[in-house]
Amino acid sequence: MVSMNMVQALNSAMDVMLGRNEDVLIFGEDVGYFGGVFRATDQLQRKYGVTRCFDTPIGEGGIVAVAIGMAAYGLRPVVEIQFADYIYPAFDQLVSEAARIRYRSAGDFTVPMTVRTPYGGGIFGGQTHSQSPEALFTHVTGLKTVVPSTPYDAKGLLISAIEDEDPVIFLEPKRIYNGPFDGYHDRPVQPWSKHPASQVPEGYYTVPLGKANVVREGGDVTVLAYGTMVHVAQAAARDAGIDAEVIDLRTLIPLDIETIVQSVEKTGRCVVVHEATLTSGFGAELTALVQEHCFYHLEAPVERVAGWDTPYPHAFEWQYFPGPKRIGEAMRRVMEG
Amino acid sequence: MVSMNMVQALNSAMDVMLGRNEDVLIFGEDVGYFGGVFRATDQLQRKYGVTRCFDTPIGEGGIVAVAIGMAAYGLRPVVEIQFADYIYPAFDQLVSEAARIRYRSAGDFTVPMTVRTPYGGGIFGGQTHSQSPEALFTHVTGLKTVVPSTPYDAKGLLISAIEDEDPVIFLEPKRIYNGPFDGYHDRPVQPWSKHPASQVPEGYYTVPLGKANVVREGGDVTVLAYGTMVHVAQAAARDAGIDAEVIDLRTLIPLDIETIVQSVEKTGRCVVVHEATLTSGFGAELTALVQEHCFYHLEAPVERVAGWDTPYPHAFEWQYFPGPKRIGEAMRRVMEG
Amino acid sequence: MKNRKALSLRIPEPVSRPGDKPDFSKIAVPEAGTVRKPPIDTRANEAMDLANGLIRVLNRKGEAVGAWDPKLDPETLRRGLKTMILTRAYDDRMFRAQRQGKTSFYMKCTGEEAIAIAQAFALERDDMCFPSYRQQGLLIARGYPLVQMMNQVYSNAADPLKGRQLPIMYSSKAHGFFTISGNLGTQFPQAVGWAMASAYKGDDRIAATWIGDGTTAEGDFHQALNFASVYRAPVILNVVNNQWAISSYQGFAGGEEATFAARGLGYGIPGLRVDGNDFLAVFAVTQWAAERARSNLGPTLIELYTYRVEGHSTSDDPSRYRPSEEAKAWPLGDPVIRLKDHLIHLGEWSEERHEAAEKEAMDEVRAANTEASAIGTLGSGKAPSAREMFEGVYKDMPWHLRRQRQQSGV
Amino acid sequence: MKNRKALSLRIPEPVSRPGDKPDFSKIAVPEAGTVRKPPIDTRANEAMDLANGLIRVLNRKGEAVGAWDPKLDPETLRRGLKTMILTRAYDDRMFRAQRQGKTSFYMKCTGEEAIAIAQAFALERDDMCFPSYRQQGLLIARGYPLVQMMNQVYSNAADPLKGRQLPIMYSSKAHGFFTISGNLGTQFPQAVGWAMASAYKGDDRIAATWIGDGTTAEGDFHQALNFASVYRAPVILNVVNNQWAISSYQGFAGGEEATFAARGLGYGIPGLRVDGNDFLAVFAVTQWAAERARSNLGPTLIELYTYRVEGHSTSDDPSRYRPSEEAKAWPLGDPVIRLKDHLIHLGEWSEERHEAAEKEAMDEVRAANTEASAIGTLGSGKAPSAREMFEGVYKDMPWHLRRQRQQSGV
Ligand SMILES: Cc1ncc(C[n+]2csc(CCOP(=O)(O)OP(=O)(O)O)c2C)c(N)n1
Ligand SMILES: Cc1ncc(C[n+]2csc(CCOP(=O)(O)OP(=O)(O)O)c2C)c(N)n1
Ligand SMILES: [Mg+2]
Ligand SMILES: [Mg+2]
Repeated sequence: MVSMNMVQALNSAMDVMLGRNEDVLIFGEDVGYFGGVFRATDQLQRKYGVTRCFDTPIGEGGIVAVAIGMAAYGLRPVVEIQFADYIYPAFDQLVSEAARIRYRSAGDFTVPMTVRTPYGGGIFGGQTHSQSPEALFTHVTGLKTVVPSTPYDAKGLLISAIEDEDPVIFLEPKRIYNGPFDGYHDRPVQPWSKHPASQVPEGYYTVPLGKANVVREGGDVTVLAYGTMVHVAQAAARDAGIDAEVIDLRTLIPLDIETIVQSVEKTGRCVVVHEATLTSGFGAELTALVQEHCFYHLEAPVERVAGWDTPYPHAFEWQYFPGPKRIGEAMRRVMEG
Repeated sequence: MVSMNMVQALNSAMDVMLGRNEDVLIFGEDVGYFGGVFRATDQLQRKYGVTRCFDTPIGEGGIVAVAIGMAAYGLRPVVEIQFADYIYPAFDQLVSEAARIRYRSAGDFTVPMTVRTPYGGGIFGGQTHSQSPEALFTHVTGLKTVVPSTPYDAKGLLISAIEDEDPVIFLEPKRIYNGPFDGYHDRPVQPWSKHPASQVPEGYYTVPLGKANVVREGGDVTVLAYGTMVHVAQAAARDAGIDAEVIDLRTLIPLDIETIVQSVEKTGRCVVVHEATLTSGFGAELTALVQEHCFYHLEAPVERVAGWDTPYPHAFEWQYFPGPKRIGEAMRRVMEG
Repeated sequence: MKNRKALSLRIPEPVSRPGDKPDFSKIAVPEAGTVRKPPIDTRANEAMDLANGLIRVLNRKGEAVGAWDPKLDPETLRRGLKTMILTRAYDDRMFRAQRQGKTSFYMKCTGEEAIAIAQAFALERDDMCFPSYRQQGLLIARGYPLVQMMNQVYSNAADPLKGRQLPIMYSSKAHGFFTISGNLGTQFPQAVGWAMASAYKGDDRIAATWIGDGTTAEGDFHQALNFASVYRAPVILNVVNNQWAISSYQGFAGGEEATFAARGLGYGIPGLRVDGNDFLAVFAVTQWAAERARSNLGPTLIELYTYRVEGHSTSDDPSRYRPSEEAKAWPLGDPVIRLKDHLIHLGEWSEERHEAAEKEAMDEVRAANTEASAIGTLGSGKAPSAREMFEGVYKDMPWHLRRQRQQSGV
Repeated sequence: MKNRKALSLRIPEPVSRPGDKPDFSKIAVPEAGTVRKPPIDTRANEAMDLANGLIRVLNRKGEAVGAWDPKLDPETLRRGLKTMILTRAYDDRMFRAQRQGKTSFYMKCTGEEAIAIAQAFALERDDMCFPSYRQQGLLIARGYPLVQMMNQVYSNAADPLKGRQLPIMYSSKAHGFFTISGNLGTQFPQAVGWAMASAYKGDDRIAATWIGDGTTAEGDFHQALNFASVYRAPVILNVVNNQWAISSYQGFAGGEEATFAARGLGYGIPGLRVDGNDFLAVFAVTQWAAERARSNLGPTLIELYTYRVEGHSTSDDPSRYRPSEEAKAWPLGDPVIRLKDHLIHLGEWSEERHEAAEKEAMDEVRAANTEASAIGTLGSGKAPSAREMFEGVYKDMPWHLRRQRQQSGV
């Protein structure tokens, strides 16, 4: 075990997989010589050569299409989209192609491809470096959607994604690349090294897709979160002094419904948190599922705490961000409900 | 008033607007000389000339981008995407541009553009001529999303959309272009002429965006639907002999929450219906909203009846389609709940 | 710059519309054998003449002339001809099947048979094809059973795609035929990725892909050319210019401003423009491009100049937007007749043998159709199990799909 | 075809990397004045030499030579020079402001000033610009107040974009400057749409748009060229080839396989390749393209050949991926110095006047900065009201945003 931040853990996952399987290729904008604008592919080109890890033209649609073709050949491409905000030019290839090729060809062709992309706000990136588009992918059957919240999970989940036989959208919460940001933007951020989940094995291991993680046990209210919000939710519970059970979903599709239902049946109350805009966000699906599965256990309506339905506004980052205060208030409302 | 089917009503809306406002232009693949693969723009080029209604290259991204540029100039472009399944190449221009230009330029530039596109299944079109992608657009703030269910509404809503100062995604349920299909695929379809809402004024009128329509009053259960499903839901209620209140949403964003809440507070039960795949469909948002607003009135969990989470399968059209039987069963379950 | 002139918007319009006499006078048809054949390592900007000209081998007398004559033996030519005849017979039968209500949809390749078939002949059997929907000839040339194609078109119990796909959207990895997409153009850059993978692995198989004139307007076309150029992918990029995209003539794809072959030049990709109704010319340019790819010299763009003789699909009625006599006026003729004439000219074929071949093809199609129809057609006979609807979305079915399958009662 | 050779994958690599000596020996720099100037109705395939050559006016001695010399009067040249100096001073100040924590982000255009500014001079004041993020020179040339630009960069209470946009993503309709997008390339086809609208209305204004070498790889680039070609839109399509896209050299955009100007040829759009550091040459080609557009002859593609002297943005450190001395080795020099030398050569300028102009620019920038900073900078001083976060998503605020605003307590 060594201490890693999330970028190092992701780098280590790719390093391990490049070493184990020569069918793994890494490419994307600035990922080759430079090692990626967030350094996630640092040193990989030097270590494995230019044909294993390389730069691409700035054409996200082309990047994903080429990866699909490679996957159809039998490789396991891992591509980076520099910011999730720039994934839309590849949307057709993801939705109409990657997600459907297994189905429409009756298994004749498959797309074991991983699309890594940093997402989320909190870095003053303005509306085009801050988006959280996960809900869109969860509506597209045939794709899996994964969001890690710690270095340990990031590495283990990324290896699982690379080994998965289906296309995986791997969303990396960039706000916590360097430390488990808890939503208090005016306090110094702890580095990952102080967090137990920064202890990461150097070699191969996996964290399975489709399994949530109860990161804080509690009896009064269930909080469903993923990515950066896992840490914010924990801070909120701590500071509100509420006996909240915080569940880190880790994989949105396929979802670990069992862990969710178990918890909500116990607590009878539920708050759903995400940074993406509220309307038709993944919180809507979670809310719908919770009320479908646990209706007769619910003592109050499920509350959603989410980004407002506006583009991510540069100067109003912290009024926009669903921080511990808003989450704490929601927990309290749900407890009173 | 004359009797029109939905295609004729849409054609009439464009005819009226081309006549009233020379800033209105119509373009898209095959919409010019030919009049559109569904004939929605039939005769418009002949009547208004090739610069008012014309064909385009097969580049949906280009079509929408060019429309945005025209709208920024001051025109009111109305573009057709031949099938909603083919809107994804334009996704970036819709999501990153059309939806955000007013906001990011602080009103300096705006995009009064309408994107018409036939959507939905029931025509044996297989997975690439049957999709219902509305949920994706409802997650994108800055866009409005409209779905008519009758000729009268289609014309009035389309005129409102063209006159709206913001970009509107106008989804046309192609299964009911020619008649109010009620989900019984093995029975002959009634033509629109037998339906009262086929009586359409020849000239200008509007149906406002953001207003739902209670198409069937009832006291026992509220059914939320739009497009084709409005007719299927009515048939289901009739045949299940349930005193259901069926609400035709007509506009998904902005949603008429008042009409919904009023009804659910009265009935205490709610079924949400759409043809799109279930997970993260717009039904999730509706369910979340209903339980948020009406939790203490609800006597049973809100049920969603939707397309299965698979691509639209050619041979299993009617096993896939959420027909009157499935809706009826859901209503009954909700009544018992 | 005061008193500037008013601008005006130009909308392209075709030469003739229904009611007009078909007019192809604007189309230059150079003599066969006049275009030079450069070495395969020619650079794009040294090959402008090939992108703007028209490579033709078969002349009006049915002779094969010029540097591009691939000098195929008569046996190969006869196989080519028979495969074209079979493809046309298959198309006719399936079109009728749709009209009879046996399926929902069909698309013919009438007039374009030489393209897929000569190209299949010029490629190696294990080269990988990423076709659009009008290259059924590839499958037939590679020996994919007709009855399997029909099972797919009928979505019956033996449909290899299990009822999931629209008719004609075939897939057969075993025949090097990538699953066809309903979304135009997506296969073009995918083929580049496949070719890059083959190059990465030190494999010796190349990729080929096809796109329509209309579809060159999609962003995917640009992605394909750009990635292929940057990584010198061993891929053949084919544009089938059949003059029409549903009702839109190729002027709406920019075909009047430059040839489609010329699109390659800006990416440093040589473009070859070829008479798509000339079996020998199509074979020869494909062979040239394949040799180039196999020699690590990178991609070639081929424009196959042809004409869509029939409607776009069974849903289309072309008489609404073009003169109905246009197909007959098409100056490059019929690929079947042109190869037939050539073989007769060589003394290797006759009207009688041709008629016999047509009958044989019809019999083969009829037999296959009897077999497929006996299994089932759309909505009657044996259909795939509706459980197939839920299978194969993912490798392993997740809980939510299992739950939905239960709810569906299938 | 048995015993076929193994393929191999080619990945482009630049000539030099950190630690290497900068090497521009592969870059051909033709003498100024050697490229011909054809009439504006020249067709794309008659203008290949212009797409592959390099149009230059200023020679090494500071003389203006050849057919492309726009023969600008000294007063205009001085205004051009001063605008470049002001732009550079502005960039330097704002870069420092970011380092001082006064804002989150900044992007310079150092070394590329001639492009936006000469082009603004060649266009009419009411022609519409769809820029990328490196054409701040357009705004400055058109007299947009520096203090307004700074207010935007600082997201302060006077920010015309109300704190909603990332710094440098300016918008000013009044100055014919379209709202900059963070998503690369989207503006390119939008400009074509604007130009089509202008043509449709019989207006006399044309559009111009800018894109980076790296961004030509986006599908939007293809959409723009294709639509512009088909409808002969009155638009100038500019590719700013500054050799780099963040850390990726232009070989990853296909720049080694063909020039970016050559991309136009396949669409029938004439391409002009111009020395982007030569104020006069940039002015002249822009004027040529504008005249073409105004005469309903359609689009022109211009490749502006230049070098990104500084890092990509304040978030970038170029010494990690290119030799740090590369900028100094750039063979086309510095646009400011080249125009300065020309004016001195003409006897219309001097070292003293230049120094004074620099000081004047610095003073102007300083004054504006004092004014803007007094209002506020990111996170300190007066900020826009947080209510602005909810305004302007739609023309009229829908209920759900009103409700959210209430919940937010702003
Ligand atoms: C992305 C997308 N846009 C539109 C369509 C609808 N469509 C199907 S075929 C076609 C015409 C294609 O023409 P072309 O590329 O010339 O091919 P051809 O049919 O002539 O072989 C159109 C517009 C589609 N299938 N996919
Ligand atoms: C669609 C999209 N993809 C990626 C990015 C990230 N990005 C911002 S600038 C840039 C490089 C652009 O290079 P170039 O087009 O050459 O312009 P330059 O910066 O050199 O002016 C990249 C990759 C983006 N903003 N948008
Ligand atoms: Mg075609
Ligand atoms: Mg650049």
